[in-house]
Amino acid sequence: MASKVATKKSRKKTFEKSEINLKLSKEKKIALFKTVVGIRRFEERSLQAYNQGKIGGFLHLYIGQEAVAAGIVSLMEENDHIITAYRDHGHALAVGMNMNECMAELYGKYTGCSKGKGGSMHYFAPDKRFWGGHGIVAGQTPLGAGLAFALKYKNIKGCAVCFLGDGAVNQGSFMETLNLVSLWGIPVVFVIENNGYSMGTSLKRSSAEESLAKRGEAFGVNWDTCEGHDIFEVRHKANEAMSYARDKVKPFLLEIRTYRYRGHSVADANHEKYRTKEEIETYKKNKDPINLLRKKLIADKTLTEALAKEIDQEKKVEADTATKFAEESPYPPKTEIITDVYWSVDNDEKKQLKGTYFFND
Amino acid sequence: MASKVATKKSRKKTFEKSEINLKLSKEKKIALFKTVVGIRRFEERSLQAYNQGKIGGFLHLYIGQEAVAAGIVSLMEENDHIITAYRDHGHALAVGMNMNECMAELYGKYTGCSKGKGGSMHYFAPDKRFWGGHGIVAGQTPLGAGLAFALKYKNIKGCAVCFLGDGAVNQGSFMETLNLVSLWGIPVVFVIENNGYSMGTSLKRSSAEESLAKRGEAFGVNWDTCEGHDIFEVRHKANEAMSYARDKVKPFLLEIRTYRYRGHSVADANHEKYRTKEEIETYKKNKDPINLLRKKLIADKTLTEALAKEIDQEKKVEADTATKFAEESPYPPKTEIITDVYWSVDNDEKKQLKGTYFFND
Amino acid sequence: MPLITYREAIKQALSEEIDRDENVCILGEEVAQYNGAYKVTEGLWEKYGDKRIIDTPISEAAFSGLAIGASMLGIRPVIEMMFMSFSYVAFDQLFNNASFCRYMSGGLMNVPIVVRGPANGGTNVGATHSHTPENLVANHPGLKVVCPSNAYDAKGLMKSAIRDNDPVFVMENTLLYGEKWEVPEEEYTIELGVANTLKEGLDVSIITHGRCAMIALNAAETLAKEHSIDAEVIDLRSIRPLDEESILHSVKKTHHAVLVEENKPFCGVDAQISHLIQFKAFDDLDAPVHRVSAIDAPQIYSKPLEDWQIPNETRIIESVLKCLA
Amino acid sequence: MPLITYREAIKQALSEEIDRDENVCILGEEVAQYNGAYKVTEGLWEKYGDKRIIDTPISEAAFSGLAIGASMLGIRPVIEMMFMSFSYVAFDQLFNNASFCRYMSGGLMNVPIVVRGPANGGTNVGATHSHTPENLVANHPGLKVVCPSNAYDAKGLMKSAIRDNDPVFVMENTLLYGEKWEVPEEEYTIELGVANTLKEGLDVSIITHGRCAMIALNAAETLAKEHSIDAEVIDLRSIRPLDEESILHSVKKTHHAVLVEENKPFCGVDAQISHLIQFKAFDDLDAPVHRVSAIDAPQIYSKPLEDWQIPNETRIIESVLKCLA
Ligand SMILES: Cc1ncc(C[n+]2csc(CCOP(=O)(O)OP(=O)(O)O)c2C)c(N)n1
Ligand SMILES: Cc1ncc(C[n+]2csc(CCOP(=O)(O)OP(=O)(O)O)c2C)c(N)n1
Ligand SMILES: [Mg+2]
Ligand SMILES: [Mg+2]
Repeated sequence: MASKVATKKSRKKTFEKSEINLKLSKEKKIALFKTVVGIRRFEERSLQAYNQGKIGGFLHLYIGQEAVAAGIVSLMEENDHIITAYRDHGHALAVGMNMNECMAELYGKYTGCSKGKGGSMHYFAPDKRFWGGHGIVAGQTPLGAGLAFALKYKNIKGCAVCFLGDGAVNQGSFMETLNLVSLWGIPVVFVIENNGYSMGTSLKRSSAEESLAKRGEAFGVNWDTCEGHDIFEVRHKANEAMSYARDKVKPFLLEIRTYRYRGHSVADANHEKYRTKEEIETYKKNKDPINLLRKKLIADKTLTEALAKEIDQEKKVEADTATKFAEESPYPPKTEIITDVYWSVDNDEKKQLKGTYFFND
Repeated sequence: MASKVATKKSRKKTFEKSEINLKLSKEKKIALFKTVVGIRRFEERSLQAYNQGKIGGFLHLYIGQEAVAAGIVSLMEENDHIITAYRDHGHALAVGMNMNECMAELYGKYTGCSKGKGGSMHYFAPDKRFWGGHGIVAGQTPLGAGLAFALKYKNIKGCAVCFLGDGAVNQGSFMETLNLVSLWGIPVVFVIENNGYSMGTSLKRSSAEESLAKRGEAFGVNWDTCEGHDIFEVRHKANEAMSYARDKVKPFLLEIRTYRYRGHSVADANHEKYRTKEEIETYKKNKDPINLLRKKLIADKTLTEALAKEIDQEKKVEADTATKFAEESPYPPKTEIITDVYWSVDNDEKKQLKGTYFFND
Repeated sequence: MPLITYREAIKQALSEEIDRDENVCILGEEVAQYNGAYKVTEGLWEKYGDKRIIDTPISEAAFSGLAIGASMLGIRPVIEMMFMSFSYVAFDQLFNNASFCRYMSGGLMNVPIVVRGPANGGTNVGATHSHTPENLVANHPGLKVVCPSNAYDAKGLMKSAIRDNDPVFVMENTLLYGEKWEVPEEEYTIELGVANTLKEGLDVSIITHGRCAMIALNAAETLAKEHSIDAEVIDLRSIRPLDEESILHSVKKTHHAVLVEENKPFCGVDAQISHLIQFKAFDDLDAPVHRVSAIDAPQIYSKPLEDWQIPNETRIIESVLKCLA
Repeated sequence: MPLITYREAIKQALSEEIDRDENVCILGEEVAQYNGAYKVTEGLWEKYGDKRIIDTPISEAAFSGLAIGASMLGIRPVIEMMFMSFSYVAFDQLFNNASFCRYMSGGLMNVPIVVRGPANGGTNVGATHSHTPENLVANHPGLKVVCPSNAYDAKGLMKSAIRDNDPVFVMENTLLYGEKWEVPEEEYTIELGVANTLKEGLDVSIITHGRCAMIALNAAETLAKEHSIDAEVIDLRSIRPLDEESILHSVKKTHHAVLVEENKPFCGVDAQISHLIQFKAFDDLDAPVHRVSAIDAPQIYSKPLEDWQIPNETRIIESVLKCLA
């Protein structure tokens, strides 16, 4: 990966020992492990369903990046909110959405988290403070700022974490937003999940300056960089960022270097054309976030090999069960096409609403 | 004005002595003086017409900023192009558009530069390599990049100069464009005419970082700052920028500090509310670009007081004549409403064009 | 009833809603310290301060999206587009995010924002500043749009829009800001989706919205006086939801329809209404539905030509005469 | 004649025009090294290199505007929107600058760009990726738009679009990319503004465009077989300019019109066409103009529901039967 990228010196070398990580109980650590394994197994199972032709549309897999969503979500406090792009399964599962509703959504079933209306790119769980799942590159970034704006407006201490990709930084909406949140002091943390590629375009072919976080300086936004394979580093750096946002009521820009093992989406058959097989294999071998976490948790006696296997098995079963659930669930009835368009129509219990809302012949 | 703004150290103190300015013949210097005076007189005359209710719509006056357009246009070589925003009269006159066509355009007359179709904000003179006059803030910035792209594509040595305001820097289209031109090596010079305000909003209320040119660093774009009241400084700095763009085939970002004496547009009655009368008066007294140039040209014997007065008088007459020309010119006939919409319709001499192009009942 | 301007009526609506609900706030360029480019928000910043009345940089995409995000958490932002034309630089935020988030979440959220600002021609500001995008809004299910033609409606519709739990566009008109109408002092709202019959008539239904409704009303008077034609004038007020009932009821009575709007004709709002009428009142029509729209070209700058380009009394009368011929 | 895919036909058009005119170049996300998200530009970068086939960052506003600026100096850029839905983030550049610069300059310049990419639903990718904005384009005088329904038209229209001196949008369809049609080896172009009668008939005119034309053709066959209804199917091909003559000629023959498109109904293209028909062929109509559009809601993700939401044979047949009832 690129070398001329700006990196801020890290104060800690072993992030397991940083305060935020020392606080982790054994249960919490096991929970983290469960989360990353769960994401991986869910994704693999959904890929299988896609390849069987059971689900269609787009499927952007998060495999390889699990420690980022899991690490950051584990830091969310009661008034924190998150929002992301279309590569959203990891974030969804991390906030606690269950595999059934997520898998059913991929199948376009009525039991899906969005009743089959949003699909893979558009998961939502407002009750878990997860605001999607957004298909237009960087389109979620002003929304993320808006969530944080609402916190500040209501005098609630908290922050919004808004994820975006390394390709998304070149959308105007994001750059406008950086200026706005800095100017107004909005407690949003933008997390650039820099996996090195936007579809088939390597970072250096899309951004003139390869240090993406450093762009923050143009707008007076504080920034940092972070490696994304080590969940303890992610937690350490993100904790600093999120605490800063909450405490100072200011934005923060955190660039996390990570990697996706699969193509941009399942439809991307090219992904060994724009990068080498070795690049992929080397990352997997040296930096797989799940392996790394397992090793560390075994080393510190949180896990045993046996327990790790058991968890893995448990998550596989959970994913299989979800698949079965999705397959057996019904599609939404046709009448559902025109519900959930307008709040006022959906809530027109007394049938007093005036005027025509839909214009089918 | 703001203090925490980044400024690059200037190599020259007296810009009259810099190479590009030493090259100026006496005639050229007089021509520069004529240009700035001409702009001022044209603008004052158009303001009068506006106040008499003879022209309407918007009128964004350039008074105070004359040295910027005049200085930069004087550097244009045969393959250079320029484009700007709605505050475009100065640039138009500087490239050599005549007062008649410009004034007639304000009046919405058929003899106007755009036949009365564009108005104050939308002057064009492609034959003079002037590509408008654009009403949407920053909307011209990707176009400016496109002009330069065309030069590079055609292997023509030259550059495009694209002007924008200090408020325009916060539009996404401009920021996207900065990345693009840097990534591709496009010979465009973006000139931020920083007059301190976007309508009633001071720079520090619109941009989180007050150094606008320094934003270039986020995208690897070379930058500089410049004072805009001294036409010799403008020429010196802009010459460096334009030469850099032409020679290196790369973009450059030049921020020029300037000032507008009038309101944002003539409709802006508030302009002594968001800034003090003293601020305006102090600038006028110490930094008026026309006074300054006159003094310098008298000092170096290019001008005499008498000649300066004569030129001033000449330009007043030219503006009056233009007003008369505009007043006496006809409006376009109603049939003109639907010409100049499609090239293919306008050039359908053989009446062979198929299909309906316009959809009036 | 006091006679107040359209501008004042909108300001009252904003002010009353800010008083009523602490989550209502106003965002836009120059809305606070400058009092608004068209002075609609004059005095509000002084009264309510920085929290409720917020000046933005010229970043329409960012502040529109920010408003949408904030609305998901219960804030009720009213964003001013200095001109509705500028919604083009925020198009994705307004026409994708605001319209579809509710749907894509299966109804788990809603986006209670208001997007307001002038959408009109007639002020010779040229093509880039003269868009009337109510048709574009109405094309996107999930969005609502109203076009008040007078001060009374402007106030009543604005209040409803702010209280509405869906995204609502309020299309104002710079040429109306200074015009006066009677507006009661007591609180009132106007429901979305209810048209207003400005004048009853038997011979032809002139169906219109926005400032065109006022021009149509004048035209109707001239038609009565000079041509003994008794025109009914229906001001739609709300485009989506649409008061189909009033439209159809009128056409079934008069058997003739002339549609008047400032939209450019191809896929203007009135294309839809024309379809609707011929579809649902086919047998009632004695003549084709006629339309008066902006003459189909980018908006011309030249004032007398622009005045001809957008609907005016003459063109409306001509069209009615043709329709009844 | 060789049978080639819609994708291949477009690629041939692009390649032939790149060969013909040194000013033709292609810009877009992933169009070069990746061969295009939908492989339309496969092999072109290898053949023509970096100068002619240009990968862009995800900055649609910037590269669209750049193309417009370059076209003013005689470059003829063909820009790919990976999805036409993404034109929303470049809306101001495409719908203001591309459409109005010529006009505002009083005809001193023109903007010979092509904007191409898929504009369709039916692939369950959800609301944000399923826009069919041909109506939005056609609403803006200064722009042109074509919607090829098959490989032959795709090639012929693309070549005309590239040679055209005005901005032309070419709306493609991901569901058609892999379908094959006969396409001659010899050079040909298809003029803008000329509709194609896919099937002659006497009972009803089905007027349609894009992929819906193919569905309508199937429906017409079923109608013939199962209902003894002889439907004429007119594929508009070009929306602006529009072949009014063919539309009116057909309706005057069949006295019945059913309009089919994927647009959302409110101000869809067919709203305009419905108005046109009732306005210009009022006395020829024996029944109201009927429309089959996408069911009026954001595009649903769930595949079977989306297949119902967009026009399909069943819905077309139902509508024809109703129209003829
Ligand atoms: C405005 C817009 N342009 C293009 C696309 C198509 N697209 C979807 S994802 C993507 C690449 C984004 O890359 P990055 O931001 O690095 O995120 P990653 O996929 O790596 O997570 C592109 C071009 C889109 N969805 N929206
Ligand atoms: C996209 C857009 N938003 C808002 C406006 C309205 N507007 C016109 S000029 C202007 C201020 C621009 O200020 P600046 O860029 O500093 O240029 P200046 O007027 O000082 O020359 C605004 C807000 C516009 N024309 N376009
Ligand atoms: Mg990426
Ligand atoms: Mg300024």
